[in-house]
Amino acid sequence: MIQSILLWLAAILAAPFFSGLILKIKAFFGGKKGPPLLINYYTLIKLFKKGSVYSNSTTFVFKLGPVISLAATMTALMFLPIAGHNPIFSFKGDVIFVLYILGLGRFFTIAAAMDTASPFEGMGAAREAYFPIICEAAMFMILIFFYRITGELQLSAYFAGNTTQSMWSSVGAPLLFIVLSFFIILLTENSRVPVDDPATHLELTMIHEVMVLDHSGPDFGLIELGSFCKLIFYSTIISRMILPFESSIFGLPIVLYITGLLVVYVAVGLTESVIARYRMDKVPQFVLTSFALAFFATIITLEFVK
Amino acid sequence: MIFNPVDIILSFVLLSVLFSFGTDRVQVLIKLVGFQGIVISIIPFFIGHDMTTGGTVFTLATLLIRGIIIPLSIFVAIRKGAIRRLVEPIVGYHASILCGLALIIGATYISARLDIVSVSGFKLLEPTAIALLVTGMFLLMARRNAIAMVIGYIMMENGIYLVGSGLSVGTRHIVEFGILLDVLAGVMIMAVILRNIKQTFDDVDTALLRTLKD
Amino acid sequence: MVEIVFAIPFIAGLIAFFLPKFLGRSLLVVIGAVHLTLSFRLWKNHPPAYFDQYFAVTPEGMLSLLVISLLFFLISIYTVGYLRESEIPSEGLFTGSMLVFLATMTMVTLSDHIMVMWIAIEATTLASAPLIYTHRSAASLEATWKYVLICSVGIAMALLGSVLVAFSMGQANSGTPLSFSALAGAAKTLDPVWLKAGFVFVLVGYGTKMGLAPMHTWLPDAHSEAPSPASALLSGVLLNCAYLGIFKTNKIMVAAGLQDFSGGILMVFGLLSILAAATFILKQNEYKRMLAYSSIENMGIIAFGTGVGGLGVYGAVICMLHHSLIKSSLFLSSGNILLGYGDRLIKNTGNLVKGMPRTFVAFFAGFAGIAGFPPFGIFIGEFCIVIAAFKAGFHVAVTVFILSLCVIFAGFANQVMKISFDETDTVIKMKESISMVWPQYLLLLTSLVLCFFIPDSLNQTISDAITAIGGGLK
Amino acid sequence: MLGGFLSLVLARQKTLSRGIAVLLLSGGSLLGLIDSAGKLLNPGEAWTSFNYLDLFSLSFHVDGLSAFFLTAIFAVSMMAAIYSFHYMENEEGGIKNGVNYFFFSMLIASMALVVTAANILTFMLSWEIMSLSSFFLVIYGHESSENRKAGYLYFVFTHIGAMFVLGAFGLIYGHTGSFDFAPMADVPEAVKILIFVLSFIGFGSKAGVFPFHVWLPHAHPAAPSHISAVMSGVMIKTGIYGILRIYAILDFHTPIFGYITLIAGVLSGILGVVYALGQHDIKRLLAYHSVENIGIILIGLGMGMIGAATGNPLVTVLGFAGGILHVLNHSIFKSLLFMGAGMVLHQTGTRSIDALGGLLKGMKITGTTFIIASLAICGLPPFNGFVSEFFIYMGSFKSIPLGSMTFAMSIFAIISLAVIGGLALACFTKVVGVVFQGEPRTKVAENAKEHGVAMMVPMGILAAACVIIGVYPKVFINMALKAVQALGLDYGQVPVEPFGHITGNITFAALLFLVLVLIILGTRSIYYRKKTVTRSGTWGCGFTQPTVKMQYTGSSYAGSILEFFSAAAPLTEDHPPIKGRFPVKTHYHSHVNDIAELHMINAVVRPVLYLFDKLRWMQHGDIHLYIGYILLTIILLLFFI
Repeated sequence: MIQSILLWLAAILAAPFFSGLILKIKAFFGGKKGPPLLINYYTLIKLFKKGSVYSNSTTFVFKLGPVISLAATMTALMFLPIAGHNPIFSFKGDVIFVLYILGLGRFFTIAAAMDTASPFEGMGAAREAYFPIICEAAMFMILIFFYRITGELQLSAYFAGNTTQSMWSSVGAPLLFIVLSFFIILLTENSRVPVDDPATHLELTMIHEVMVLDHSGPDFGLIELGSFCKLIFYSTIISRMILPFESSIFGLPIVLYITGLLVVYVAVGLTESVIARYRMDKVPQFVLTSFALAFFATIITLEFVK
Repeated sequence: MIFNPVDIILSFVLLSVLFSFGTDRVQVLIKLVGFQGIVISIIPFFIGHDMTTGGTVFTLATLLIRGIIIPLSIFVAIRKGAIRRLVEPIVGYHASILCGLALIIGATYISARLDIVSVSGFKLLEPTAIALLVTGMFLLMARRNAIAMVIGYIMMENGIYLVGSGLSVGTRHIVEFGILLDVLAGVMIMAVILRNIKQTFDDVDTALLRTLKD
Repeated sequence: MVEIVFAIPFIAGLIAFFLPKFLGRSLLVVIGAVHLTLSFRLWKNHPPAYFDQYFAVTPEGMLSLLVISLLFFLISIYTVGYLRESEIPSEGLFTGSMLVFLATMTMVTLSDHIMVMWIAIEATTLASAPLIYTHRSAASLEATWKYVLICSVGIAMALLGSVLVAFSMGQANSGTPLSFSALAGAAKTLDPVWLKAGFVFVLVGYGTKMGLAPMHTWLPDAHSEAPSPASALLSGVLLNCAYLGIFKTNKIMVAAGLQDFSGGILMVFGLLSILAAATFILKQNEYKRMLAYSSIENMGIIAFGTGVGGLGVYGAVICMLHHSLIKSSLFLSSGNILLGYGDRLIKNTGNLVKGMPRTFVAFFAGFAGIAGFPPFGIFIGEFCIVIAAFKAGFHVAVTVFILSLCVIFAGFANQVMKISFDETDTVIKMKESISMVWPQYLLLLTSLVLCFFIPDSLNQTISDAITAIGGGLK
Repeated sequence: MLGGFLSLVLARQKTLSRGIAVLLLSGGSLLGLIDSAGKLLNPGEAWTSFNYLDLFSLSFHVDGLSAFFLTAIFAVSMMAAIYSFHYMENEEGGIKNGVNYFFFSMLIASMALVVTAANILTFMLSWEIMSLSSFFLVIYGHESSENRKAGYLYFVFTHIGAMFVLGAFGLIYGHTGSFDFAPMADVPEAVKILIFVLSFIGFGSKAGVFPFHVWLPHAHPAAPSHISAVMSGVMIKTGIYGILRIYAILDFHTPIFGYITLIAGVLSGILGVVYALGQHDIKRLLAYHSVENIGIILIGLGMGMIGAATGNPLVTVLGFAGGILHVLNHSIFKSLLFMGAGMVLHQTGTRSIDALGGLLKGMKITGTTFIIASLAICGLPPFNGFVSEFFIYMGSFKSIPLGSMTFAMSIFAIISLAVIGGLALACFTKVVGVVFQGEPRTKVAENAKEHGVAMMVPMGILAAACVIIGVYPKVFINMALKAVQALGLDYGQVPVEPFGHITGNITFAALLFLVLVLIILGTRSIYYRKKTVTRSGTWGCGFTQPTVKMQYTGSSYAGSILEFFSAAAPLTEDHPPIKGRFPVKTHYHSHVNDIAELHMINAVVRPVLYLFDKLRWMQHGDIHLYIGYILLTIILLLFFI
């Protein structure tokens, strides 16, 4: 239990670092030196030092947005087994709860964006509302897949202990699809290239970044933190899926876990540096592929599980 | 028996039916109806029932009304409004005559099928009745002249009267009485309406009476 | 001494021809009241008839008689107001023939003898002809002409039918009088072929009068051209009288064990009528014609129910009662609308709810009732009929029944909504006096009350009536 | 319950004085509420029966199911009654209000009668009265032509639906020979299926199941808001009740029922929310969301039926309980939403979303409660919508291993639930964002204030209810379980234990989340105490003079999503292209067509009209042929002798 809590905190604290890693990689491929690895910590601290500017057209929802989205992601992390350890909390069906709590976070991010009456933020909000619909479908497809195998409805049943390992042994091939489709979901949900380009300079083409334009100071810090946590939430799952090995040697799981995370972030960085952002109307197809993959995988498993 | 007054009379009636198909004059029609009226109202004398005095009086009254009053009333209606004397057929005269023949044959056939003879002993009674009925119907459907239609109605009634006259005594009088009353009142009302029609449209061509429709 | 019930209005009617306006009107109401009381007394203590082989007090007759006198009383009250609002030529003739009409209809309900019944029904035709011609317009003349001619032809058919029924007695029981009760008694000995033939003719004949498709053709014209009180009488009670003839004949059929034959034919006619009504209600542009077609529909329903048998007959009788009440109220309201807007076309009316709120209430409530919504009784009737039809297993028939009811409702509702709510710039030409609204309210109220509570005595009468033709509750 | 009726009857007389009416209505509903809730908490069955016309009997029977629906009905109607007090105040014409209240009370009474009716006749009677009274409430504003159209549509649909129900009942009576709602023993299965289909169509047309929902988006905006709240909140649920009741009567567990219900549910769910996205009229939008939620309920019920068919108690109870609980939840948050919309309408006078904006500043309570309700309707924790959806999810997952067909079905259900959730979220972010946030787009929206205590109190209460059920659903789940028991699924006493666990978990998680939020909020506020907070205009991304017109409107917000569903929701746009270098004036108008409506017109109405037009020549006015008819009839008939 204590261990789990520690891990939870660790994950939250480590989140910015890994996000920084991505920037580093992109810079590397761009042939630049790039920002320091701890860049995100600096930004956070700077932000928290600052004061805030609020638009006249905003209401309390605007202030509530960051808080709730952060809280949502943190709650989600609580249910996630990190490095194969049992999560802090877990109950039958917590997956659904987690997914919906993330949805709650999204609701408030969007609401906060709409609060500013800025056309660009509205645009971003519209996209933020649109793409995740397909993502959720894909997520639930994956969920069905897992349920099909484990017959359970909680994250701990998928990623804690040696369950993941046994999954590989039983239905290896489909799981590959799942990993892939989950990676796509990760890209979409965390608004990375090719779905969204956080680094672009043109607000018209952004999704997430444009929505938080008006947030400033600590609020913006909270939002940033929240997005880091969200990213690490997804990548934790993937890392567990690609390195599911269980061992009694102390610390080895952690190491494996971290390596997994590294792999994921590097992969993200790679995609960001090699692929350009899709046109907005292409994005749905891209996301749908993830759904298709998951669906395919599930259908295949019908054969395996029989 | 070979010689049978009733059948002879009835054959006259059938003849009149044919005429009524062929004619194009209203007066002729009216005369025919009057003739039929007289003829069929004397039939009860010849049908084998024993005639009570009351019955006799009643039959005479029938004769009076059918044979004289009704035709006269229509004549009156005509003279009142100097109605055009043509019946304006929808079905042409020759076709009508053919129809008439067909009707009579059909009538005989039908009456042969339903053995009414068992009820009344005369061969021609039922065919004539049916023929009259259908003729009346035919006139009602095939003549645009309102008077011709009224006459058709009367013919129908005559037919029914004939059918009724086949009934046994006990129930006959009330039937005849009813029919008589009905024809009388009905024709009176119709005559009134005729006159009104004449006044309103100064014509009795029912083609004018087609405004009410959906 | 039963005959007095129709003797009084007859004589009064003859008198009324020559009375001045005011006296005539008051006479109308007075006779209505007298008639009402008389028929109630008749109902309470069945006195023997003087000509007992021609007249008798039968439960089904009593039902119609009660409806008739109640309706006539209320309608006569309305008529007084109506005559005040509208000017019609030769009012004496109008009131007189109203009364004679009443007399003849009463005679129908009381007659037990086939021929007398027939004479009475024909008499109703003749007595009501002047009513239709009241307005002296070309259209009304045409309507009258068609009414008289078609009905007379039909009735002639009925006469033939009666004669054939008489034939069916054959030589065997030539002694028995031609009264329905006697025939029903001796039904088993009757010759089925003649009986069937007779029934067919009677059905077609009285069906013409009752407004069953395809013999209904005179009905919309007559109802739309007649002044509203007359239309109310026509559709409220005249149709019932014709139905009575069929009902009584059907009684013989049932007694003779031919109910399948008669029932089948009745159901077919019922469905035909409902379909015909649906056809013409859907795109109707005159409200009085619409109401007339709705009468056809209801007659169809009644015939259908009678044909179904069992609980259906009960439903049919209930439908008959409530249809009389509601439909007559509707016609009276339509009379108000006609006076108010001075136009028969639906498109020239509108926004009744603002223009004539009182009439609107009566009209819309009546519509709801006719459409089979509780708390009005037709709901119960239709319910019973449908249920019974399913019970008897006429699935196809009842499907057609239900679907066409839906169509009719759609059309009817559409028109009524137009009348009630559409914008219009017509100025209302009449003010709603008490005497021209309360009769409708009372009629509807009666229907409403009868929907929830039927006094036992009445209930007894109903069940007597229907058990005779195999109408059972279970 | 009888007490409730008594005061309703009283209310009928005194309807002219608004206050008394409201008092009596709410009081009566309160009594009824207490009574039914009591019935629900300590299970007891109540019978009452009156002799009717000497041959039928009007009998009423309250079991778990009825009691559950009664609770919802009375709760919502009480709130609506209170709400109406201020809502109706500036309506002209006392008599009109009186009539309105008269039918309002009649509606409540008849709804209560419907869910307690214990035999066919009673049910039909109350059902029709319900339809009639609600129709009058719909055409309350009969001055405008679209309201009339709405009323007409509703009238026709409800009547045809009733006819279908009547047909189903007729079949039941025909085979059992009794009026009572008793489980049918020996009836051929084909007949049972037919009965189910008929009644499903009939009740579906009341409940607003796709494609019989056509009337719904017309009728609900037409009615006054508290009426829409009642209609959308509980009246359409009587349809659900009917389906459940019939299912219980049929006592025949075939998966077919489950499939029918589930597919209908999925269709209504997805299409409902898609159409909702396309709406500009806030009340129409809410109406379409009713369609969506009916869909969700049906998915739950369908799952339950499948479970029952495959003999899996857990799935069964999860499905049914989820569906039934969602009935209550939906009635709560939907009525709350309609009240909010009513407040907006009442204060700004417009229902068009794109004409509003920034209302949250003027209308704190309305805005907050509306947001809470939106969260609830999106099924987000920790609000009540989530609980029922959670149950349905559980049920669907549980039914995955039950065989291939069920597997397909449950995948279908789960995915569509997910999509529905996402779409609903999009839709309500749109509503909240465009109506309550941002800058006001019109003058009325700019200075819109709140008004009327009687309007705000119910909204507050309902919002509280949303949160309470969301955080502590145990009691309500038990209610739902009682209702499920009443279905007579031969499981006897439904075990409360496992579901107790589930609810416990939900409570726990919700609390956890709330605590977290509070912590962060607390730290944040403490942190901000010594911060400089300045206010300025929104960062216009380089635009120097941002105008309110530049805001993202609802249409543009939903545009891209609608494109995705354009197959099911064809979008007709009217947008003349901009001409010239200095474009003068242009306008944009879009409208989402309801395919159900289109096809209903093309496939049903037109043919019928055509057919009957062709028949009209019969009455052509020529007397000769009229007489011909008579002759023809006789000749034809003579053949049958």
